Amino acid sequence: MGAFKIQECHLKSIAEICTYYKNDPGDLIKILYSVQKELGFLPEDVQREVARILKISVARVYGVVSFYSFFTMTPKGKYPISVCMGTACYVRGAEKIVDELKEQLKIKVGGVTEDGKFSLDCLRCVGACGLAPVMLIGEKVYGRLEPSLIKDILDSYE
Amino acid sequence: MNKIKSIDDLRKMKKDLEFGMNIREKSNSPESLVQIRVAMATCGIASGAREVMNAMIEKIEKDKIPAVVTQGGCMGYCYAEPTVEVKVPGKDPVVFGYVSPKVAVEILEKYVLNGELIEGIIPTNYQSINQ
Amino acid sequence: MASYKMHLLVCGGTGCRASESAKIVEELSVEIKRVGLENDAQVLTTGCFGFCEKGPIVKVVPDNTFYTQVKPGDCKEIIEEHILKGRKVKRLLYEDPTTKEHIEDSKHMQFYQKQIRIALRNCGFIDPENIDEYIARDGYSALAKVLGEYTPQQTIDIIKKSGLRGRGGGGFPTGLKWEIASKNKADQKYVVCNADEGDPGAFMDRSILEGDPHSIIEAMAICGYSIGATKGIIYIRAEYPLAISRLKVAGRQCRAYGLLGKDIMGTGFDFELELRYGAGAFVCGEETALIRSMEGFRGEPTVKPPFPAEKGYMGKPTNVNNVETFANVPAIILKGADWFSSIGTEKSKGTKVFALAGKINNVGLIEVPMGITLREVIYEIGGGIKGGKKFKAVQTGGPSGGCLTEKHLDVPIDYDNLIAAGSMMGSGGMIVMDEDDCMVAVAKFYLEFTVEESCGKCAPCRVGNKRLHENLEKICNGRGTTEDVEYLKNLGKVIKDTALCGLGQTSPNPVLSTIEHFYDEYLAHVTERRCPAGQCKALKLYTIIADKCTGCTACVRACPVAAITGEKRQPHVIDAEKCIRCGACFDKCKFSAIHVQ
Amino acid sequence: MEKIQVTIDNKVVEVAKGTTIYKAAKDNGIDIPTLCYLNLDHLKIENRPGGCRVCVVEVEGRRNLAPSCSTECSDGMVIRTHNVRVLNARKTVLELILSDHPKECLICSSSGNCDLQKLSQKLGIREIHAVENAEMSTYRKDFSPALRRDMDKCIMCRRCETICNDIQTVGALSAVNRGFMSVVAPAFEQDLVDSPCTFCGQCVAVCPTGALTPFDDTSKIIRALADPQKTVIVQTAPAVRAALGEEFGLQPGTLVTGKMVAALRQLGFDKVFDTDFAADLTIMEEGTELLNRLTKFLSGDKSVKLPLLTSCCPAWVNFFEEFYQDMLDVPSTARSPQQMFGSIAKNYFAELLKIKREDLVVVSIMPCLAKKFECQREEFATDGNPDVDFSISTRELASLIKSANIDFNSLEDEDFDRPLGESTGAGVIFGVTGGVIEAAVRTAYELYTGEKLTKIDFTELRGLEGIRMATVNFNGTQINIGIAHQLGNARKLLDGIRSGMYHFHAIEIMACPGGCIGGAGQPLHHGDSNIIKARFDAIYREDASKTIRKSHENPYIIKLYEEYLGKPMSEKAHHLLHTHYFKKDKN
Repeated sequence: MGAFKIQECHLKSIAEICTYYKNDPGDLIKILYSVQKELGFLPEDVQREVARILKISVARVYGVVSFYSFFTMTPKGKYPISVCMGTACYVRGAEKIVDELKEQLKIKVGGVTEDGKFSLDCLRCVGACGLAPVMLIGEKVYGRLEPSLIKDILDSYE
Repeated sequence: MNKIKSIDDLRKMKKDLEFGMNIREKSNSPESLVQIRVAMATCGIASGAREVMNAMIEKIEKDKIPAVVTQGGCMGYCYAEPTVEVKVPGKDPVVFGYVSPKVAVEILEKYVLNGELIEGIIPTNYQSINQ
Repeated sequence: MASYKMHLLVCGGTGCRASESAKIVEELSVEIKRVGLENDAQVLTTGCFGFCEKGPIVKVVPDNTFYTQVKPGDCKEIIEEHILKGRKVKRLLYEDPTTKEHIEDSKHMQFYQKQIRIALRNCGFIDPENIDEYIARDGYSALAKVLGEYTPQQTIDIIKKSGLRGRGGGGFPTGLKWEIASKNKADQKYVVCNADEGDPGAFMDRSILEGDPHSIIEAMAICGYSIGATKGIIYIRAEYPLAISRLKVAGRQCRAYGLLGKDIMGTGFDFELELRYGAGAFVCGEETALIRSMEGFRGEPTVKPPFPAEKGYMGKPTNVNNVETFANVPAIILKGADWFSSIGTEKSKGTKVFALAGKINNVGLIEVPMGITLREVIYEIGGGIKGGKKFKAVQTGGPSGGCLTEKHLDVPIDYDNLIAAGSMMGSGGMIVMDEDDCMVAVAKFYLEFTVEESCGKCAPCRVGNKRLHENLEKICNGRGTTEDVEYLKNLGKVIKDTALCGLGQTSPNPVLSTIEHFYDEYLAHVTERRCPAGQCKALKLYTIIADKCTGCTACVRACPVAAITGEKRQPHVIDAEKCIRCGACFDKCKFSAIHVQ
Repeated sequence: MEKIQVTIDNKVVEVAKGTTIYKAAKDNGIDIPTLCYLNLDHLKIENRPGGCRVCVVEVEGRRNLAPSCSTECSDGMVIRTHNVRVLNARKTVLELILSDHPKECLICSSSGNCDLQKLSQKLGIREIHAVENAEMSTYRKDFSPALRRDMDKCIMCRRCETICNDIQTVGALSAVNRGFMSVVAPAFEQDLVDSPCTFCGQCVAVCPTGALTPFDDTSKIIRALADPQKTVIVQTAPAVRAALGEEFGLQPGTLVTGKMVAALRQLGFDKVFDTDFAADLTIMEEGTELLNRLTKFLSGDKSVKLPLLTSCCPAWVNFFEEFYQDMLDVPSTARSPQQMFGSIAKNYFAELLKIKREDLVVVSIMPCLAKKFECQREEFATDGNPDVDFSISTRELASLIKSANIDFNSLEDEDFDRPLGESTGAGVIFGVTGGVIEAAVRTAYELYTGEKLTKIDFTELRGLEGIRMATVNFNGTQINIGIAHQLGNARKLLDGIRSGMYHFHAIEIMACPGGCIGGAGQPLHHGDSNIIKARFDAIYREDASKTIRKSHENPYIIKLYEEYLGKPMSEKAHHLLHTHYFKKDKN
């Protein structure tokens, strides 16, 4: 994956999103949320563009982006995997699931596989404590996990 | 959708709508209601249990009788189908046999509302609702 | 509405949806049509029933049949047997873990017996995407009552009299909070609903928003009327897509009915509602941080005073309550302050929703009266400890709380008793631990969370929690000393004493309370280099019991670091130096020949 | 004002309602330590994040300790500032901060000037409890021509962030990341040179540790002085003489012009000149430019851009090149005094000495860090040889003097060399906010009206208010003047002009609080704005003591024009003394 080059179409969608929120810096988080939803991540140039439109400093935008764990400056995998690290999942063995995923994917938490297929992250409670331990692949929730189930689940993504 | 223009509008609307929630509301506190169970096994259905149940539900809704109708499996009185078990709070359950829609309404009017016994009671000494 | 004789309620909460509950709704509808009962039985998606352990749940009313772990493939049988023929599908009924009996009726499930549902009154009962069902259950009647009959001050007085306290953690009296905001004069005020639930292991707010979004909107409008605010903002975690979508639907319905907007119900009261997203920062649960975040900044707490009630969002008086607090409000208005205050203990009125999780049989969301004991919650509602293990502790209050032990089992749960026991109510996470959980590791887990979530603004939290965590790690790795435990105690106290916001001021609680209640366990780690629960990897010692070893070499093949050697068919040995304590050999051995110390 | 009673350390005191515990204590002789709190009353600068937690005190009846900087006194409050609980907490918190701070005080450039070091001494920290190999938060170091960022030493007091955003409105810095790794940095933690930073250096001026320090050029000066091939001359900015003494224990506001000159000679500079001379030259050029524009404007020429903005302040130049690109033709094209001096030195003076410009080294002593950046701008070099070779700050000069074993306080006063050392009172007041415009008015008035001023002091232009406006009567012609110091105030003024709210003929802007006297190269004020006020008064004292107080009366300036430049704004003057501006796009 090469460095991200901002394209005309990106500029257009960023501008549209900002306009929708009336270019109000008070809506910065919502704007970044929408832009990330559109582009998948928030690379430098995108943050610069948002700052330019909202007439605020890039430093402030970056300060916000780097504060909230929801925002990312690196693209996620095609199938982003998030393992719930809530207490319920923790006491029911979420760590082992993470270890297994790291082993299978050969990446660290926060990383993306070389082919860009999977990325691995941990997140706070998803609130499916009854199914603990839980992980999400995209929006799909996998519950009652055991390390031995991981390989088959990953293999089902082709 | 129409705007709710006044507080009375809302009250009226609630009145119209609560009807649809009735059976759920009733399920919340079955012990304080007359519980009616219609046997709905194959034999019961074949002898018209569904019509009996419908008739009872309609009557209950129309007259706002504090009763809830549920369906049950075969009670073992296949000879007397359709059968209906009625449990009035504080009393022992009573099972009626050979219930037709007409008798069903009668059960509600006489037994449930006025405590009069009517014909068709099957003597039982076991099995009641929620045992 | 058609006159249905039966309703099939399918849980549409996040947990059950993860197990294909949407597909179940679809299948049930298809089957009902197939047997021609579409005019008799209706299938509805509702909010969470709370019994997440056994989801997906399908509940049939009026007979209160409670089907658990339903799969789409089971739908045909449910319809044909139960709905058509009145025969309940026994294998799907909930099985009592002790008596092994199938329970036909949810009213008879221990899980529900001690619960009183006020905040969760509509969860699992109505279709959250249908405003009519909410109205049918007295929805917006509380708002109507307030607008029609009470002055703002009278409304505040009712809430004050009810004794309702903030359910988000601190337990500040809600009525008083409203009163302060109402007394500050301003051209614009705001009502904010804090839905940035973040305690790992607590999900009641999400459940309420998913299962009963209108109750929050109604309560916010009531609050707005009381304090003189015409704008409401719900600050909700972006990771809660379902709750967001349900709120959006509810908002649209309200606008269509004129329950939001100008001149609500012809009373001249205006109220508008907006959503803001939290983007993954636990500290934003702290109200000043939340307000910073709503303004588009880093969610760092600010010094109080000024309190949000004086200078909050955009510098205007702002009242912030959490979801569960708001969910109680309409019920209090309709049923009266006396009704509400008749439930609970002297200083903690009403009920509290807990997310029961961990090593317990019935994981789920429960709402119980204040004053219930832990024993009732764990052994009656929760069905006891999973796998018949021994109860060790229960952690309440999430990363801000502490651990309660055996000796607290009969303490009535309320705000003050929990604090006295070294924990706190927090948002209501209740994680049950058994003998296999190492309390040092549990403290470390929470500190890891706090370190991750600290905003970095004040030194005690930014650096102090990091140092606490490092110390705990050292102890778990078998390198700790008794001085380290003493250091943890002093540092923990100082952090509590000096940190800027609620997150920092409570972050050492998991450490301090485990040191207090499980000092022996800390000592075992630092003096004997032993983890009594056998959880701390570095303190485990794997050996092979020669008598039991058959020399099958299964462990040799499983060992990732070639630490096991030996002749075939002869007892093997583990080289403790090489062993990385992964436990692979233990899992593989068929002869229980691996001993773990 | 309503009074309330509080008890601080067993002493009952009366304070005004709304007073913080910190202030109440301070007013009663109890100095509660703090690392993040900063309050410069005279300049309306306040930083109160409540983040360092060092100023905590015990308040009776309160569950936890209270941050004294942000807790208001209430009637009957009982406060203890140094009991065991407080001292243990304060010490533990400080230990925590130190546990994430490099222990290289011996060689840190802030050593001796560091608030953290002083506090550590005050509290007698002798060991730091933490696990061995406790993790430290470390960051990439960033060297710009003007300042160094070594954020390993950052304690997150946020003063720099407040200054950069709220006061200067530059927005180069923001808190970034979260938790243990949070730090104040430019966007993407990139280098300052790639950010909209103006190098005003005010972040350095308030940094309580060695995280933000000036780029140190002293070793280059020592090397140049030691080089027999080089003629090394020095120019000293007006504000330096009003502050240098502080570094040698003299009272703030002590003027040390003569001692400074003597010290520079002892250091080995071949000639000791004065930037004030160049300031007078600036007035000739800028004043003439103002008069030209004004005359055309008053005669109805619509193509003329007014107001004229001063251009002496390099941070201000950087600021408008970044943020007011549509107004690049408004500021005066006159170079700053430092650069005018450099240009005259490397051309006129080198010719006088008959040496090559490469063999002449021009050093400037500046109260300013942006000057380090300015002298490296490409347009101020000929064939790669800069007009000003090195710019060092007041503090760097002090350290040079100290390292050369010069007993500064016992030096006899000496005078500047000629010709570039002669200056007027007008040149001196360049060092304070309002000074440049007052100097310009003194000259412009006489040139415009052809009359002698009866009153040289334009007190209406003086003061420490952030934005000031005044009208000066040029014999019936009303000249509207705007003055701003600190870039946030400049922004307000400029936005007002852009929107048509203000109509000025001339505007003076300085980036630093109080003007150059509050520059980031000056001795550190450690949060005491009285120091800035004292320097402010000193500058006007120096002006009043001068016999010549109008730039156009400086005999050496007159001579320079006669012998070399011709007239102000002549072609030669234009070539040597004027510049042009560039668009920057770093935000």
